[in-house]
Amino acid sequence: LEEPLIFEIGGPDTTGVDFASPLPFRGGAGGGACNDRGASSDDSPHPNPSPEEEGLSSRLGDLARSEPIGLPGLTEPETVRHYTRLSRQNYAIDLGLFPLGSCTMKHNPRLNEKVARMPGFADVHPLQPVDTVRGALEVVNELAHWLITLTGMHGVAMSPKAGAHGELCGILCIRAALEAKGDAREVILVPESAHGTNPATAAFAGYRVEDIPATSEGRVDLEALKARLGPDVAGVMITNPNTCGLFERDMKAISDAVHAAGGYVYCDGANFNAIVGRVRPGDLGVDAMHINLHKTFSTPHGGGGPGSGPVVLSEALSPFAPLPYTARTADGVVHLVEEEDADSFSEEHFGGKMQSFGRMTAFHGQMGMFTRALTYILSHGADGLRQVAEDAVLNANYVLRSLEDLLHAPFAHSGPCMHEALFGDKGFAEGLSTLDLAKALIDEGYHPMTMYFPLVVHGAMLVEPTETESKAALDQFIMALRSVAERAIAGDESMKSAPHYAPRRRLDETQAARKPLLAWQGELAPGGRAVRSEVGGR
Amino acid sequence: LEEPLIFEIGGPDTTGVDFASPLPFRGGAGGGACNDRGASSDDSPHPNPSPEEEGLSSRLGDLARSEPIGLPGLTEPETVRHYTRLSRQNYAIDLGLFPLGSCTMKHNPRLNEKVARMPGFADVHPLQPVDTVRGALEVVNELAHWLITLTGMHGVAMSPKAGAHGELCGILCIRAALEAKGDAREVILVPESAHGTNPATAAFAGYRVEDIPATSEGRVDLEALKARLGPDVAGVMITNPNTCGLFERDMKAISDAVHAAGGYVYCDGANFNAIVGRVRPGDLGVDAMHINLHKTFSTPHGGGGPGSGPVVLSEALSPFAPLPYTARTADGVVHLVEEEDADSFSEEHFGGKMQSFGRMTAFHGQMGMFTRALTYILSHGADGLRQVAEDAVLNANYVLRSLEDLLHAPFAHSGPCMHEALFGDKGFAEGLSTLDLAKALIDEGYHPMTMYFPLVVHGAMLVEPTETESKAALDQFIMALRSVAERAIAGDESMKSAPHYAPRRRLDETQAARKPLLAWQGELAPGGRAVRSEVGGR
Amino acid sequence: MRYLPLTDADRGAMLEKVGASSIDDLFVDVPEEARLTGPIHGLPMHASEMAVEKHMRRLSKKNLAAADAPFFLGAGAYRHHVPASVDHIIQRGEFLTAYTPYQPEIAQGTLQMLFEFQSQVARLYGCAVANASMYDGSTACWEAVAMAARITKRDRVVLSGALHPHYAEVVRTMAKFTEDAIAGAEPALQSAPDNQGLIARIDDKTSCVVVQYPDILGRLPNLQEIADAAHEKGALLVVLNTEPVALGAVKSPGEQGADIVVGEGQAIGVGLQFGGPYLGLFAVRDPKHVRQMPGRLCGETVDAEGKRGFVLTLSTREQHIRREKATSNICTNSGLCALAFSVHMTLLGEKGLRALAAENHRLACIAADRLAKVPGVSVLNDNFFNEFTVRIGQDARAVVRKLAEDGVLAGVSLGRLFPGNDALADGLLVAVTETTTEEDIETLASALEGALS
Amino acid sequence: MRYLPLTDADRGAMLEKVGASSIDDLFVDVPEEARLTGPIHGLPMHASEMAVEKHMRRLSKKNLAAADAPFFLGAGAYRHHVPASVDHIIQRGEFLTAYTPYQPEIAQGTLQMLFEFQSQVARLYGCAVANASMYDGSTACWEAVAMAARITKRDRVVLSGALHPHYAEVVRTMAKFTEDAIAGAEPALQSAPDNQGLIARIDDKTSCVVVQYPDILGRLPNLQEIADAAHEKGALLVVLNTEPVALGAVKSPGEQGADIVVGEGQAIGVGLQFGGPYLGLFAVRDPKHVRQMPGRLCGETVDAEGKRGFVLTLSTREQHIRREKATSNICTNSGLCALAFSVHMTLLGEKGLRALAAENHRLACIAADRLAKVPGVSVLNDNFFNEFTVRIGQDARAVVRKLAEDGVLAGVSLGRLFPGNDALADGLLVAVTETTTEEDIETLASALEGALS
Repeated sequence: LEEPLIFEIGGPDTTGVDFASPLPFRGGAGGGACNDRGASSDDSPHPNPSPEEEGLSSRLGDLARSEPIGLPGLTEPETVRHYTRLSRQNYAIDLGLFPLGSCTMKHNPRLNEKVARMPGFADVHPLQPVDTVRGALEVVNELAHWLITLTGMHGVAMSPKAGAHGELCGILCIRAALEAKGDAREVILVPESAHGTNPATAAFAGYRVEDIPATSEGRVDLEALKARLGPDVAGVMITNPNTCGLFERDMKAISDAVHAAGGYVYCDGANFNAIVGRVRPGDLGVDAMHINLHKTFSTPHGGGGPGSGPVVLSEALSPFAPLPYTARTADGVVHLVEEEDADSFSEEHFGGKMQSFGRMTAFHGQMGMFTRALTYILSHGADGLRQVAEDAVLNANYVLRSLEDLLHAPFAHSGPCMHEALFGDKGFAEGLSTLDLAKALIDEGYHPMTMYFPLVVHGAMLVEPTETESKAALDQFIMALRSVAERAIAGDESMKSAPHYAPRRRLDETQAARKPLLAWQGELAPGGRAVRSEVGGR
Repeated sequence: LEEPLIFEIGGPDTTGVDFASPLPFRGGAGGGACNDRGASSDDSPHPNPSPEEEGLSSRLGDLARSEPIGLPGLTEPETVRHYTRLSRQNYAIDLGLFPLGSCTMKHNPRLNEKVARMPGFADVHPLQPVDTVRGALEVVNELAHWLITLTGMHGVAMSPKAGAHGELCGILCIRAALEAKGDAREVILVPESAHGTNPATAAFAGYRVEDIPATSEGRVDLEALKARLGPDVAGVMITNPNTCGLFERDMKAISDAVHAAGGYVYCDGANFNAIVGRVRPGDLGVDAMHINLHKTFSTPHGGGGPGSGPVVLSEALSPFAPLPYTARTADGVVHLVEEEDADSFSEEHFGGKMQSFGRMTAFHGQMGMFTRALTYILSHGADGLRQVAEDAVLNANYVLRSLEDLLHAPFAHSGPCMHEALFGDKGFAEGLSTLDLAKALIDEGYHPMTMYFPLVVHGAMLVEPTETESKAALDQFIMALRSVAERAIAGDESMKSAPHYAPRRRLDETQAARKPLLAWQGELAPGGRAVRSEVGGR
Repeated sequence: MRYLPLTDADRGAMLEKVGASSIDDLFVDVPEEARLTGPIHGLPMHASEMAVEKHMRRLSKKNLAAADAPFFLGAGAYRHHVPASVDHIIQRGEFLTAYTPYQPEIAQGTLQMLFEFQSQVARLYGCAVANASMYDGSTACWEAVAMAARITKRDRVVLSGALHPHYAEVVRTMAKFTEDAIAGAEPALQSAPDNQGLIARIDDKTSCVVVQYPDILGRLPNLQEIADAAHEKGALLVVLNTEPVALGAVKSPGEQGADIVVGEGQAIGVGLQFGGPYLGLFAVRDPKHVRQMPGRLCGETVDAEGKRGFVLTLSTREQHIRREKATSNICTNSGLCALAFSVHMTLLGEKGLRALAAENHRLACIAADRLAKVPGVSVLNDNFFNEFTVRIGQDARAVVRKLAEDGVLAGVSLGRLFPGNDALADGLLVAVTETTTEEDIETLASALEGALS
Repeated sequence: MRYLPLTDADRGAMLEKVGASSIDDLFVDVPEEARLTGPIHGLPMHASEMAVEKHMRRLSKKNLAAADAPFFLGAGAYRHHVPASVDHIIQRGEFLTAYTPYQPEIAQGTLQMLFEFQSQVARLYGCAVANASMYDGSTACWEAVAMAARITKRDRVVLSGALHPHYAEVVRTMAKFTEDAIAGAEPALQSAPDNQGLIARIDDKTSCVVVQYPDILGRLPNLQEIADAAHEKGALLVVLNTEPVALGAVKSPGEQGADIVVGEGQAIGVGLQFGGPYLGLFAVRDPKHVRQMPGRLCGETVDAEGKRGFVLTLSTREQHIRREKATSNICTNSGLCALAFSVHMTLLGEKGLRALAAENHRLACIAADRLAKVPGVSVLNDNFFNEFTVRIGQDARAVVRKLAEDGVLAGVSLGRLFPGNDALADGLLVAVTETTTEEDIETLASALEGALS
């Protein structure tokens, strides 16, 4: 059965929300197992009197709405069914392996969800008097503490809303630090293989972006980098482990060189999950790194967000962090520091003046993600997080070595991979592409890997299994991937029309972009609802 | 992908539950947005020392387990995935119309689930001191009160665990009442069309079961019943609305006749949802009726239970109700009355001696269902429940009148149906059966209706849409049902091998019964787990 | 009304199709005098979700939740930590809102789960076959007694004196109507169960002996000697277990010769819930008894393409086929609770269950030793798993009430369970699980010390 | 470890396949000096679910939850009743644990939902097109400013004085780096917004005017006259809404001429959550501006068989294609919050949203009238929806703190929002929603009376 749009089944007069007076259970119900007696109440409802009916005059002035909005309503049974059916057209980590390299689809523990819904976290307003939210502030502060501990850094900005927002935060810290020195620089160096957000962020912050070349091993070319450094270079943005799945061996040397040239090192922490508990980026000279709580620390992706991107900072950059922040003082109390008192607080308790570059968002950050991430960190602990990194790396290497005989693995010789294994399309039969392989993999019951990224490898396929897959699940996936790879090499034309067994066949993205249809255009069926247009069959 | 059994993927050494010492967060974490300082804790876990390690000796005596149990374990990611995948092989009311006549699959409101999980209901022990569970007792009592109010009866026994358990409760009340009069009777009269639980219950309670014939209209034959009544008849068990979907017009006359003959009237309340708020069974002379909270009052079926079957009782039967029960006294306090004080309590507060027939279950009944049912009753209120019955009946009649031209509807002439519409297989092509139609309906995306029940109609198909289906959903279902009915009449042989598009093709029930395989027989793979047997494909 | 999708326009169109001029026309078969004309008297009108939630929350807050107090109650219902993923899974709409799997082709989720559940229960109990669950432990216990009568064709039942009194009462109540003769007793406060006294009551008219393991005082009877004695007389041994976690630490009833093993499964996955819904477990050691079993059974088979699949089977035992000749009138099982049990048990696995049992036993030992140090308190049991009896030298019922006022839920007094039996009045049942902290134990010990001095 | 499926046996077999003798071999590329040899210092070892839950519950209980007090806070975050079914749906694993729908064939659930969401937002705002959501209202607001600069190729921004100060601060912060010039102010305590003063600041270098509706003091500016003035100078009107429920009662920004409408969607479906995650809404009135929009967009198309389907589209605007030339660096949207919003809005529908808005306004009117009767309190606003400003003649910040100690969450003081601005110090923002009872209003009035006397 096809699921229609809410606009096609919902009417303007239908609602799944009732409004009636609070229950008048004065005295409660009477009676007992054997007796029908006791008080009973017989009040009738008063369905939302208007202000006028209450003898009040509306205070909307001349702005009271006169036109219909055009929103469809469904009753609760229809709503639950609509979204349940829709949900079943999705692939999800709960259904199977989701090998999206650089996106890290690991299991989302259900305890996290339970904790995030505790009333003291979920039902608290960000502007409540601070004394009524000390526990919430402790969560922020405790998470901040462990993020600092795990990365070996000096401070952390908690408010960035997602990874790219965190990148921006880091770059703005760098810019503020340079400006504080009166040192205006113009260029940020970014490797070709970087996430697209890196150059976009640098550009947004007013920098010119220049590429750093890579070696044939898939790592940053240290010598080329050194050659480019100079007084115009504000810093570099490096992903480590990088998007080829490799650890940047020369990270410390890079940092030293950049620092020597007066710049700062931004590390894209998207892949921190590969090294958490085994390596502290602070030990490698990093000045700023965002942490995707939904990648490393298991908060759910939710079909595209919300994310959360706290940024850990070196001592050099910490004073420039955005407001607000939380801090625990020597007396054990956790404070919320906002624009008003940042300077005085900092001077009083930490003996230094804040030079915050400003504010990145209303309120204090992604509390709902903080509770989840903290829950996850405490669940795993020091030993567990180390094991997380080890198992993630072991799983990725197992995939790499189980497929390198069949699929082109351009950096298989560069040493072990970290959290993800990179393959290319070399060897595919003429006319068959990475896209075709990916769509054929859908027919095998799997979500495809990341395609065509990083750009440095032709027809790239980036596979990240994560640590929450069992060996049995990997073996099954490897078998499926081998089978489609063999078909791609042999030139099986049927792959070009894959997927065949998904909720949809291949979708026409060109048409979508050429004639964008971005909102439903019809009118709601007045006084009832449109009968569904498609019927029967599966 | 086929989903293996937990025994095929889980190992004896794998677990999804950790045991370690409580978190030693003494003093909490320190640090702040910009500073890495503050106390930190460094305790290591102590993973479950045995009593011996603690200097305690085990108190298990010589009964300490020495043999392995053979239970497979899965980690949390594997567990969530296993059950999520399994769930997707189920049909459910959340996915679509579920027209099981006499089973009443209506929408289960999510508020009910939320309320049932409030700690004061979910995390309370049945034997806590009564003063610590007054709110729970109020729930029981308040629900009891509304059940009595809605049925116009005198009392209610809340403890029966499900509908059939409630039937037993009612019949035992009848037996106890007769025995209290020294009037041993041997026979219970039951209509042919009754639910199988009715005769089974009567037999369980030591009665001989005799059939009551039906008229050609599908109702109890009043004259035949009167003729059979006599000093050996303890009572009748009548379903009203009955399993042909019809209201028993002569109910009051039946009750009067049974009472005149010294017997009692049990009403199977499975179909109370058709008349709630419009008819009170107490007004029709009923002495006992169970109420399926999961049918009329929307508690979830959960794949086959738990149910909950409170039994409302007439004044004549109330004193014989089972223990425990709750009662609110004039001072507004709700009491829990158990074996100990039933007599004294009853005498003190209700001026009469209890003659309870005993106890049907440990503790006090299905609290989790009580909270849900009460939530539902309060949500709908008096006006809403009446509308529930009206819409349920309207929907059923709409189905009946939309199909009677095509499907044989043996009682279409008997007046409007109530909550369900009954059809027979007359007119199907040779060799095609109700079963074939049902399985073909699966391929249309629907759960089939109740088949081959009631027995009075050949190849019976009993369709109960309930009030929580929209007209659009009914129209779509009717179209699908018409299409398969047309194929059955035309003799479409492909129906005999339906379903074709379900998670399984038709299953061999004969083999299952002939060589019962009721538990997994293998041994767990030691130290790891078996690789799944089936791989790939969809 | 948020749960009713028909609009007034829909209703009008449908009435027209049906050929009725008003909804009243559809109720013509209801006698005039029985038709209610307006909304039913006494019940308020419909209310918003917010208002209902507020009302129910107010009632909920009138209870002392176990999490909010040091908590030591057991006596057939145990508080264990349930992993969050269990509740997530049982709330999947496809499990929550499915019906009994009568159409197996579109119910393999529930069916495979039930097959796994049956297999888990059978192994836990040391039996060959378990059914798909019963209402609860107490009704399962009665069904076992009835089944034993069917098998042995005898009608005399011997109940251990140390059987949970609610369970004994259910058996007695039912037996009044089925005319089985019940020989029972109440327990004596002895350090070990009176096996010899029980065995002495078995004769060649006995259909079965019913023994609880661990028993109502927390003691662990040796089942093998009872089984041998029963079998010698041609009787069956029915063993009842109300704390399945115990079976991670002690020998199973099946391996000690029990013929029918029944139990309450609530401790795994289900929660306290003020007594219900709970989960009846039912298993038989010898597969030949399967056709005498009550309740639903799920079995493995194949589909038309030869793929493995599962169906409800042997339904010729059941009421919907056999009607008055059925093995039981039971219709519903406790499917969603069985799912919760099975998911929790899968998360535990053999390793986790054993660790859980070890942790329960460890803490119970600590508690027993600590309470024994309270002046006036003595521990009764020679052996126990996670629950034991203490004697406190005065009316335990009053002490429990007093401690509850101080926010300590101290256990179940034997006076609550066996009212009127003065010999038991100073007994207190104390249950300890992994949710109990050593701090809780200390609080209880201090509170008891205060109450007894 | 409960989240890690590899067994030690698995690890051994896999290392062998990989050709490594130990896990350390896989970290050879990490320089020796950067390798940590043991578990990281300071963090405890792994803990049971039960222990972590207990710890987090303890922290949770250190907060005063809104449900436990009369509650009147707003200022950009509103407490509304969220139907239970919303949370049920967003916890479906297929929504919760899905990624960005990059493979549309197996992500139609998320994609169709986003298309429906975009359609709902566009209609609510009176716009042609909305995107698939932004991080939150404040970042959406800055993105609107940046977009206006791209469209107009101008770099001067006029902010209304009555803009939420956090939002204004975000714009100012970002503008420091993008070198846009920001003209802003803080509000004056006047009964109506100063539209004429705002209009006077628009000139022909202005890229956009940013106006909040209702504004930070709860007042409703007439947008049409601002739109007309802006358009006359070739500037765009950006309207910010932080209480979407208001739009059920008042004219939409789009119908009053706003070019870009942004907002915070948290009030519908998402909840308070101490400030995040929230839901940025972003829409444009004129479809020609679509290609300048930031963020993800979902569009309708067909599949190879001609069936309707949905895809992410116009991604040539986005960073993963355009890199440094993207319209924004934004990557993530707020998908799960968008789902919650869309489900709640679907449950409401036009009828429910209007009823909800009416109920909010009704109770707010009652509250305003009641508070006006408290000696020393005056209501500032000529007009408002569900939030208004009162002046209380003394430092509101201290009064709010004092009332919180007494268990009343009285509102947001203007001193908290605009610290250091003495002219605003006696202002208190009071928000009233359907969750507020008349009893709550009475409690607040009495408490205020007590605090002010």
